[in-house]
Amino acid sequence: MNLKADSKVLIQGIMQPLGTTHAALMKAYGTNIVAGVSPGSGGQTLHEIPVFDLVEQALWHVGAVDASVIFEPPYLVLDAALEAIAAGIRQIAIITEGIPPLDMVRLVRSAETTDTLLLGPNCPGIIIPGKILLGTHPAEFYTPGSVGLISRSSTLTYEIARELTQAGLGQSLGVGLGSDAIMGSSFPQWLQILDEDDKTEVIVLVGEIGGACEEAAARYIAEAIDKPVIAYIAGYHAPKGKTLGHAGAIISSQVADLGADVGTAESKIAAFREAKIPVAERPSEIPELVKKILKKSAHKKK
Amino acid sequence: MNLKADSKVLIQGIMQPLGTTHAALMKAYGTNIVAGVSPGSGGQTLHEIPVFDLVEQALWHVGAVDASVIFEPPYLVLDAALEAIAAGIRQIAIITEGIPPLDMVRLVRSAETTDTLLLGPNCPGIIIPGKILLGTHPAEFYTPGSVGLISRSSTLTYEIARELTQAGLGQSLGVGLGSDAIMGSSFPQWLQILDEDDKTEVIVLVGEIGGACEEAAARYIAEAIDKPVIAYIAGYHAPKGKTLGHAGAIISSQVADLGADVGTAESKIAAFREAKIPVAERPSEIPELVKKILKKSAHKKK
Amino acid sequence: MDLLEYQAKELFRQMGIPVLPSQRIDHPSDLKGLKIPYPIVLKSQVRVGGRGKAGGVRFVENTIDAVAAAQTIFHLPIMGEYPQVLLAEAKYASQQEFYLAVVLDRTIRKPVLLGSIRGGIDAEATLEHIQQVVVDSEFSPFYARRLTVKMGLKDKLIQSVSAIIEAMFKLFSEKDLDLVEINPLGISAKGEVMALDGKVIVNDEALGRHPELAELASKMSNTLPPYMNFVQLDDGNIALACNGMGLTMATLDLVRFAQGKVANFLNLGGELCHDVTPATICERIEKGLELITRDKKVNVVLVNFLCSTISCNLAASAIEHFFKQREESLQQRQLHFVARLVGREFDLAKEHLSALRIPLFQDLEQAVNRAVELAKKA
Amino acid sequence: MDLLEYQAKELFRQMGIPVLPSQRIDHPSDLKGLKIPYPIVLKSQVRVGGRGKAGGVRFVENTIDAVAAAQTIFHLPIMGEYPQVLLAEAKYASQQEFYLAVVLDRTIRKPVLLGSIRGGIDAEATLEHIQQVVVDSEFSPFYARRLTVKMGLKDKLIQSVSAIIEAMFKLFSEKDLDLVEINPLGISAKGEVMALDGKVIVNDEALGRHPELAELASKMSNTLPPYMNFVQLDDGNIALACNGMGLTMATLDLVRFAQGKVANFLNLGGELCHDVTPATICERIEKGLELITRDKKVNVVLVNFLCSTISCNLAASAIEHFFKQREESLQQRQLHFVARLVGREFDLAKEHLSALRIPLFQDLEQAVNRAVELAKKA
Repeated sequence: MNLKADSKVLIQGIMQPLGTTHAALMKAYGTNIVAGVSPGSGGQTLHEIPVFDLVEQALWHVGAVDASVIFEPPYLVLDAALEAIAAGIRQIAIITEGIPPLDMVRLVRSAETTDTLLLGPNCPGIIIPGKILLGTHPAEFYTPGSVGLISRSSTLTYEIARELTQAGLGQSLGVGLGSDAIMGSSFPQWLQILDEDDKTEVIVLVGEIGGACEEAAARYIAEAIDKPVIAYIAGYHAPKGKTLGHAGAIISSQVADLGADVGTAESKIAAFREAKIPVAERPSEIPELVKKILKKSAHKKK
Repeated sequence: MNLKADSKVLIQGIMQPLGTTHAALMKAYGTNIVAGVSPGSGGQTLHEIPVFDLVEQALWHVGAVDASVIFEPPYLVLDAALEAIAAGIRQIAIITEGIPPLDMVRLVRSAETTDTLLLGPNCPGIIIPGKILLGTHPAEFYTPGSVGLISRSSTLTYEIARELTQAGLGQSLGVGLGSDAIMGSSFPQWLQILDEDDKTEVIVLVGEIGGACEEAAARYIAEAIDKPVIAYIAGYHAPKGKTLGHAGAIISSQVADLGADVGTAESKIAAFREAKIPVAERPSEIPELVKKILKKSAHKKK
Repeated sequence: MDLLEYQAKELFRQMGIPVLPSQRIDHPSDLKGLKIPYPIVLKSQVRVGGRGKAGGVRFVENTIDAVAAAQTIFHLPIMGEYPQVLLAEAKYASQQEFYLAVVLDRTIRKPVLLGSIRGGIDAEATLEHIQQVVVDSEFSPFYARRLTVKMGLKDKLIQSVSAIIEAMFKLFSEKDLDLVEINPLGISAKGEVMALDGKVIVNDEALGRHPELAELASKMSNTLPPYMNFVQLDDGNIALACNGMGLTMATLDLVRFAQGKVANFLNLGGELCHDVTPATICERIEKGLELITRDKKVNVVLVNFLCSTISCNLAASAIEHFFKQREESLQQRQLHFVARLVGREFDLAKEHLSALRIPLFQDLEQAVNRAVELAKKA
Repeated sequence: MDLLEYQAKELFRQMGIPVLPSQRIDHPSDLKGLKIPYPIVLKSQVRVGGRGKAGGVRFVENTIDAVAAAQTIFHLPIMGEYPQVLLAEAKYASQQEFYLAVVLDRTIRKPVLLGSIRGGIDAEATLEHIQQVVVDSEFSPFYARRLTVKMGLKDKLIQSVSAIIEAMFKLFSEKDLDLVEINPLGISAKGEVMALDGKVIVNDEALGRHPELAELASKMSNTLPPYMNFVQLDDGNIALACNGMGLTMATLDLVRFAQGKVANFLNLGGELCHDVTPATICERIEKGLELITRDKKVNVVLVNFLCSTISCNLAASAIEHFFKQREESLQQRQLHFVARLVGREFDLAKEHLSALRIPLFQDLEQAVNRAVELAKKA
């Protein structure tokens, strides 16, 4: 990830209701939005942002950009993202929800070949409090600090950020990976980014039930992450055997399901415990655990 | 290109009539054919060559191979070649004719991404006289020597090889690129290979009418090839305005045709003359021109 | 969305996957116009598994037996589901039965081909012999052949089964499916292949670009948009409505930690629809409240709404609008509301809701505790 | 293979590309059952260009005029080609006319999208404004939008024209086409788009996997397999049959250098068909000789066959078989044969052919010189 306070940002789908709303909020936060793209609306301006018909065209006018945030309707997202990749953009956040999984399969393949950092879909994007906002994180819940927050949720991420902020714990970065079946980027990628980030002292990982990516994250943390991590999983009391959320949309058939336990909160919590990662039982417990860890490491530093 | 007398060669489509015929001839020439692939015929042997259902399976049994020669029916060639690429084979010659151009577009894209040397389709393959034969070149027309022969034709290539051999001029390499609209590899690629090949002293380029690849080759030779090249183009008297051969199958629309002259023998010969490359008028003139050049360079060496 | 067997087979037929002659039976009397020769199999068309063991599949030799069997099957619930339709199908003599499937593997983010030479109803045996091939790049038929060879097939079966897998993959990718499964694929003594039973799960989010599948979907009962989830539980008296799945789960957990019992819960959906507006969000809140209060066991409704696109006040006014329209019936039922909102214009929201005597909290745990308290009193 | 306009438009219709209401007219009397309201356009369905200028397109206002115009068009050859069918089509009021095409660029080995804001019959103006976009990777709609922006389109036209290009590309790739062209694409005053004329060239080698296109092709006259090429020239008395296009061209050149005149030439095809056998090669030789000797102007037949798969002797026996079956008629016509064969068993071949008094050479130029000599004597 390569984002600074003055990074140049493009918004694709800026004329969509969601794009229009959040272009204004992102700009108000201070994000350097240099252009918008919305085919058929080229030549207009929105919130003083020039709008173009093509990504290519936008880049001719404003030069290379550091990232694109996509708000296009679900069936147009694949094309918009491929257009951004073809134009050389290597950091892309897809906010829109409802993207068919097979579109993501093709997009992920293209992102892998071109070494593109892909975030989302169906995600709130990235916020570096006090610096830059790419997506829908509500600014009022965040404050600058040293807690790195990674999550698969949107509103639950805001909730946790709010808990931290209210407890006096600012954030170095907040990122929502999206809770769809096929995600553009994974926990390990962002754990790595936070592990290397100078501002981050402790990482809070917020998971959901379904899938196996929290289990994989727990193993990855044990192996590769030096900074302290605490985890929280929602859905401990979720009824078993029901598919919940987008995450459940892709189910394997009974036969394909390799172990029925994978995907439950129990399985995820057990994986974290095995990796010696403290697990909060409820959002309000997170700030307590973070404080404990910060105290410990402050102690060590002495 | 990386081929030696003992290079390990796989034949895909070995149970096809064309494959069966030429597997025997290639083997008789001394080519180290280690396995054949023909889905549904796994477990059999043909000309003492073990036959497998999958490329992957063949490689488990015989280890990595240096090249694959494909004789599968036209609509199965794309899949066979992709299978070879997926199994890590990086030199592929496609002999079969009749492959739809859009299959080649997809295959060329895959070959480019994986850095695979792709020859053909609709081509006689490669012969290094006295060492190895990958394809259909009739052995009796070739003899080892120092003339590198590159051509788009099949039978015309054999004709020229025969002329050279009869004139006492052996060949370092004979390669037919195929005369289809979409070719797996181009003149520049093979000119480069021959330019770097120690055995080759002079290069004979045999072109056909249609397309623009001889024109492009002429420019490339002028810029990048150090060894002497002589050219021959068949079709000086071809009626204008008719599409001939597979090469003509892909025509651009009238509007798309960028200059009506491109593709004629005149255009190609003019391009060679401009690049100061001697052009033979008839096959029998080629050995004369080659001898002249060899004499000149022998003179220089003294 | 799961398709019924006969719908799945119609897709198979379109793709050139061999299926037996069959006929859809909407009513036992349809069997009098049967065009397939006896003996036939009658199969209950339900979405749940285990119909064979439950008696939902019957072999019959003549019309009289068929009509009787059909009547029985129409009145036989499988895991609580009654069939609306039966499928009458010719019999097939398999010598072997395979399992084949195409699914998406969410971890590696690629499609996977699955196959087992032990198909049929014995899932354990199937699983024991299961083989898989990951489709790493754009699909090409060699992936299908790889699977057949891994399954241990030989000679002509390699090509005939590969051809089926190819067609399954084509269906999977052209129709944006979550699953295509053939179980069993029957293999005759002559080595011919036949899809004897099939399962297709359609991806709900892709329905918009497959009108032919959307039409099938419209006949089914689920009317919630894909971004909403409603789950009815067996007991409890608290109903939850939250926005976002993670937040819904977190709230559910907190209610349970506080010893509350949940009757049902609803995720109202996040706010990442490309065409979301304040008006559509308010609409969702009202429709959501309507849905969760239908259950007469419910005494307490807890709304946990984290306002980002809209203000707390707008969310509150949606609750108010719902409340006022049904004020009388809600009072009769002695239904208590507890709201938790965070975001802009909290104070305005508080004013609004206090007029309705709905307690409003900013702190989630306080809201949960109040809801549980009220539920215990009820 | 070029499709006719009405066939191309049928494909457009299947892809959702808007075309005008139209009706195929096989006979002038079909116009009495016309379902399109007048005024209409009647268009000659020929493969060659320039039909507009030649009078093959007529506007008519009523049935009487239509029948008369149809009779005229049916009897009007365009570049020597008579139409078998006319197309009756509604009129359209274009405000602008664009040119759009999808082709393969053989040099860069990628599909290319072409567009010009000056479509219609003025090819020079079209060419002057032509824009192109290379489809570098797997197609995605942004390539189509790129073309529209390069063409200078704005606002809603960007999307409506892009949608047409997308559909054209889908057609191109699903049906393995060599060319899809819409010229002109009419733009109405309201900004609606309409494919007014279209051209589709089908790839002959891909016909085997497109049965619906192969059926159209089977109705057309060309019966040669794609690997063979037969070209009839205007004068000359020598017929050539060679194997391989390059060898055919080289032989043609040598005949012309020797002052010979060629009546026709045939490439018998190379030997790289996957299912080629000695028997099929012999068959090709015989069929080829039959084809090139149909032309009564021919006095000399030169066969240049480079034998790799089969022996010279086998090739010679194919010539012999052809010769013996038609010995009488060939002698009546005083048709001379000259053969050039190289490969295995040359001496056996020589024996065979000398019995028929067919001179056989190993050296190509000697064979050519003998053929030209004989032709001059004739």
